[in-house]
Amino acid sequence: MHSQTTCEQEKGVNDVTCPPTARGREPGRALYFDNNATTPILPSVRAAMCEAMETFGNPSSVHFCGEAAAGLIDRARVSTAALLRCDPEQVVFNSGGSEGASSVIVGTGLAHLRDGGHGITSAVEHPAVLRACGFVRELGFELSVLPVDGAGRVDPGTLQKALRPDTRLVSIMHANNETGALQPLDALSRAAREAGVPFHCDAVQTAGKERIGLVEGFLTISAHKFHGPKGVGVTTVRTDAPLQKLVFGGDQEHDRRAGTENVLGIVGLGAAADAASVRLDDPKEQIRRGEIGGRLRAGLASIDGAVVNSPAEGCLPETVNVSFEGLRADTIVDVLSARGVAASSGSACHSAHPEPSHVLLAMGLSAERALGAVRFSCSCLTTRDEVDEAVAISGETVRQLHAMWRSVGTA
Amino acid sequence: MHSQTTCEQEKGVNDVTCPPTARGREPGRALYFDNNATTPILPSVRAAMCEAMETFGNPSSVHFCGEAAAGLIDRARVSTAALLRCDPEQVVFNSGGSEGASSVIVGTGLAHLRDGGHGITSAVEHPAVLRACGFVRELGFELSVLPVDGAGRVDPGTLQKALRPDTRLVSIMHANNETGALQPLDALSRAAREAGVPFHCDAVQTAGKERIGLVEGFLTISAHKFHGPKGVGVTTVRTDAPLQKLVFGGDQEHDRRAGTENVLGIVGLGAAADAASVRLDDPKEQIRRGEIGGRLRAGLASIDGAVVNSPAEGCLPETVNVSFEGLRADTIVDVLSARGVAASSGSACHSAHPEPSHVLLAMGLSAERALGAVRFSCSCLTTRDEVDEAVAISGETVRQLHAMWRSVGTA
Amino acid sequence: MARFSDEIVEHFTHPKNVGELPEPDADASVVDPVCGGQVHLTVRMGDGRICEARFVAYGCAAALGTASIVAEWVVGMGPEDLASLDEAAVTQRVGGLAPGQSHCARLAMEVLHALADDLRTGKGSE
Amino acid sequence: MARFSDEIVEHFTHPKNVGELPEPDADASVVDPVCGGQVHLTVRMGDGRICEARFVAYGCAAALGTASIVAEWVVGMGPEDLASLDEAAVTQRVGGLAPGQSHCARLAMEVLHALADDLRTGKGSE
Ligand SMILES: Cc1ncc(COP(=O)(O)O)c(C=O)c1O
Ligand SMILES: Cc1ncc(COP(=O)(O)O)c(C=O)c1O
Repeated sequence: MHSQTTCEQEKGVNDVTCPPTARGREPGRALYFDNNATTPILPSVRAAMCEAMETFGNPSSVHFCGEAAAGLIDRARVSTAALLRCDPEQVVFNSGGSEGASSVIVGTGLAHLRDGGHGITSAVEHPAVLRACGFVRELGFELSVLPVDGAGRVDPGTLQKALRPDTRLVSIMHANNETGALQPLDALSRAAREAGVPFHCDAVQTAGKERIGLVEGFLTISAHKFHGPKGVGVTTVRTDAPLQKLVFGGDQEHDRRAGTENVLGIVGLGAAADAASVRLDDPKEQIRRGEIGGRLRAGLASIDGAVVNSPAEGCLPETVNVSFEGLRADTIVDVLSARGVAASSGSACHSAHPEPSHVLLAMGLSAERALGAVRFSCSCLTTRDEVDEAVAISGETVRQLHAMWRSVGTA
Repeated sequence: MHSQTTCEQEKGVNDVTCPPTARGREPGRALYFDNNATTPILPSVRAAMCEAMETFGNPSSVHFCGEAAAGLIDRARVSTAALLRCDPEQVVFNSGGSEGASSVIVGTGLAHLRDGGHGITSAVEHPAVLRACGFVRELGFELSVLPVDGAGRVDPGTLQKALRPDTRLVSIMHANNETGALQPLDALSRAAREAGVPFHCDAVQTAGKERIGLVEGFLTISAHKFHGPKGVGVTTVRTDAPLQKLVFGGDQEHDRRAGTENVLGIVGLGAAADAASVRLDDPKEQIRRGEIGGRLRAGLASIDGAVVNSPAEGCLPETVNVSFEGLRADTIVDVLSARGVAASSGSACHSAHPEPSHVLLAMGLSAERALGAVRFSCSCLTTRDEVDEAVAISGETVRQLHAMWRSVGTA
Repeated sequence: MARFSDEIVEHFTHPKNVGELPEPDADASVVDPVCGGQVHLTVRMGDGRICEARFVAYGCAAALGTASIVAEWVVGMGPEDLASLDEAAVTQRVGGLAPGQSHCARLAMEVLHALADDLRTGKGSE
Repeated sequence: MARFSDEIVEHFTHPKNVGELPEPDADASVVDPVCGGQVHLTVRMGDGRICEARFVAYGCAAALGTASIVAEWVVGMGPEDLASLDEAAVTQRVGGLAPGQSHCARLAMEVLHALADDLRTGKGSE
């Protein structure tokens, strides 16, 4: 194991530095509340990666340099398997959550190109899943997109009814990236298994935060969401359903994913998995994350006009999605950023035309409320003081924006 | 630019350490001659990556952390474009050469799933290209696999004859990974262009060693072959032919390849590209690589029973593929490895059943000669002394193996 | 380039002259139906020039910052000055706008021109 | 585990007893048609036991190392000792074999048994 340090010991070491654009805040005092987008790498991860830079062989090479590199990958595979409680042989390293989800979905489609069929997903999936499903639909498959309730959850009964004899795959996420809402994974995967249909779970947001129940099928995670590096992930394969390769070449990853391995990334993922396993086994850390998340949620909820969109139960405590009445989330996020608080709007708004989040709309929220939704997300590095400061700055920002706007409507 | 150091300055710093299994050699004295498999990262690459570990934001995030990470990618994109002499917008970062080649070939196939058609490749391609083509053929496409001459080269006239009105893609490599033989890239890509067919060039072995002629189409490189990290590469897109996405999700890479970017890997690739641009512009370095390669070639050729398979002209000087009469390459490679020399057998022999290289067979070599082929490959870090020592140890090893074997045939 | 100029950041984090002047000498209100931005400017005149201005605004951060800059900028100007300002002038004054933010310059220009009209027609505030 | 035991590495990098004894008291030759490995062992006897052995071999590095180890090992053995050795004994003596190398143990066992036969039939070298 790379990391025998507990999370407590690592805290503070990795303080995020605030660039000069984030005015009014001193360096080292940025308030990072966008951990669902990505997380800082832990010192133990950095150390493992820097050390691995000494070992440069190609893991496929039979000579001594190759053996050393292959050893690094083997170790990371064991660490990953320990985190996900699967066999090391079931771990397939890839380039991240998007590739993981796409490879299972597109791969399943391509494996059934001749006989066609049907796929099932939910209305609140990440674009990696939704767009891969959309592509497979273009190939001639039918697709059922299951609705969710007000908490963003799929009803297992609805899944049961949607399953057909020609269903090739069910792909439903574990924790939602925008709200933190957890799906009833056990019941959903059981329904698929009982119908004999492979199940894919996008667990990108859960890995490292919650123990994930055994999934009889495919499960995708991504290192950078739990303090590992970006651009590396894992799909576990616990099914006999053949996983059609999409990246061809050598017989790496037990002939399931070709290409010279991202050795440094995989080492980083392994170290992040080790640290995550320590956290998951640490009852104090589990209490702490609940407290931090609860404090953030309560603080944000107390701001004038705030209404929390993340469900109160069955939700990652780290994620608080909150709408501010009458305000635009993209504006709030930009102002917060300028004040050294990194948060994100539920919607991917790169343009002058922010679109309301498909997740919040699927939960039945109005477009206006969806456009006012800001996501704050913590990690194991987030402190109580940071929460309090971020809440204070958010409150101030919201009041100021209200002041700028107030009475225009009556002008 | 991360690296203003010349290659000379970096030399020696990055000495490869020889593990204890490589007996009879002191630490730091390993002789690494498998640079076509992978190369050590340069100190400038390592420094850039370690520095980038401080910047952890998601490049898609609009707040200050995201901007910092996006800036790192922008810089690497410019460095890459400078190396490949293309526009930064034409650079699509991905997870390496296998993904790059697979995405162009499989993507082209999927884009033509309804109207079908025909593809062209050569008999000496890397498995990434050959297997991706094989997969597309399974989807119902026709495939022409062009033969090569004794030097391993495709005749442009042969390509011209193979082109059809329904040809969707021509994929031919630049430098061969096993022999170093260079294809007549200009003539081949011109033939495709004149027929209006998109051309893909697997330039994984050329990038950083030779300037690559402008390709009107797709070009794939991989960072770890020119002193960057493993698991990151680039496909340049200089054509209007749509590149069908295979990894779905966000709109990263100008909506051509989804997934949170491998920021550290991309930074490493950019730093490696900077260093490569310096080398390519340095006439001294260009002379040096010819000398080192020539010395290696002459040294190996002088060993009893050796016959060089790499062509004398039109070949990367760094690569020397040589067969040893009556001996098995896999055995030679294992014995060399135990003596601290990392080389590779032309064939991918992980088992007790080594298979002769498809490249050497396509060049018309006998299976026996192909099974005796060992590949030695240098990089800009390889020194004259290392060449001399590796040649001496190889000669000794070959003599010893001959002694062990001699007269068994007559027993 | 950064998404926002230092000037714009300064103004949307510390907006100046927020509000509405009671019984202003002139005012102007514009809405950009495309981006959803809105700006309302109220001014008080002295000696034929603007001596005080207030704004309220709704929209993206760049639009808010631009509106705050504009409310500061107009002080000392007369109707002809206002009418002469175009998008380029606004863009320069705010320290540059990133791609996708040019609507902010248009919005500002429109409110400046509307204010000039309001001053020239002598209509004043209603 | 490493692909080769230290013992095997030592022997294939520094093979001992390479060659063929002239006019040996016994010899044995085996070929593994699957892996292509070949071993030829020649021995000289004294007092009913092997007092000198030489080998020549062709094949993978593990097979060569194993052959060299065997040529050293057999010294001091009689035909019954040779006949009693099985693949497990060879594998243990060479310090272990990686997956895919078990053919080396079989090859060695076969040459040992063939040598025992040659000694017992008293046929000796032809
Ligand atoms: C739920 C979910 N799935 C998939 C992804 C995609 O993962 P990656 O960014 O590693 O491609 C993300 C994050 O972006 C996510 O939050
Ligand atoms: C010619 C060629 N093409 C493609 C590849 C595959 O690249 P990567 O190892 O980055 O997947 C390689 C190297 O393995 C190669 O030598």
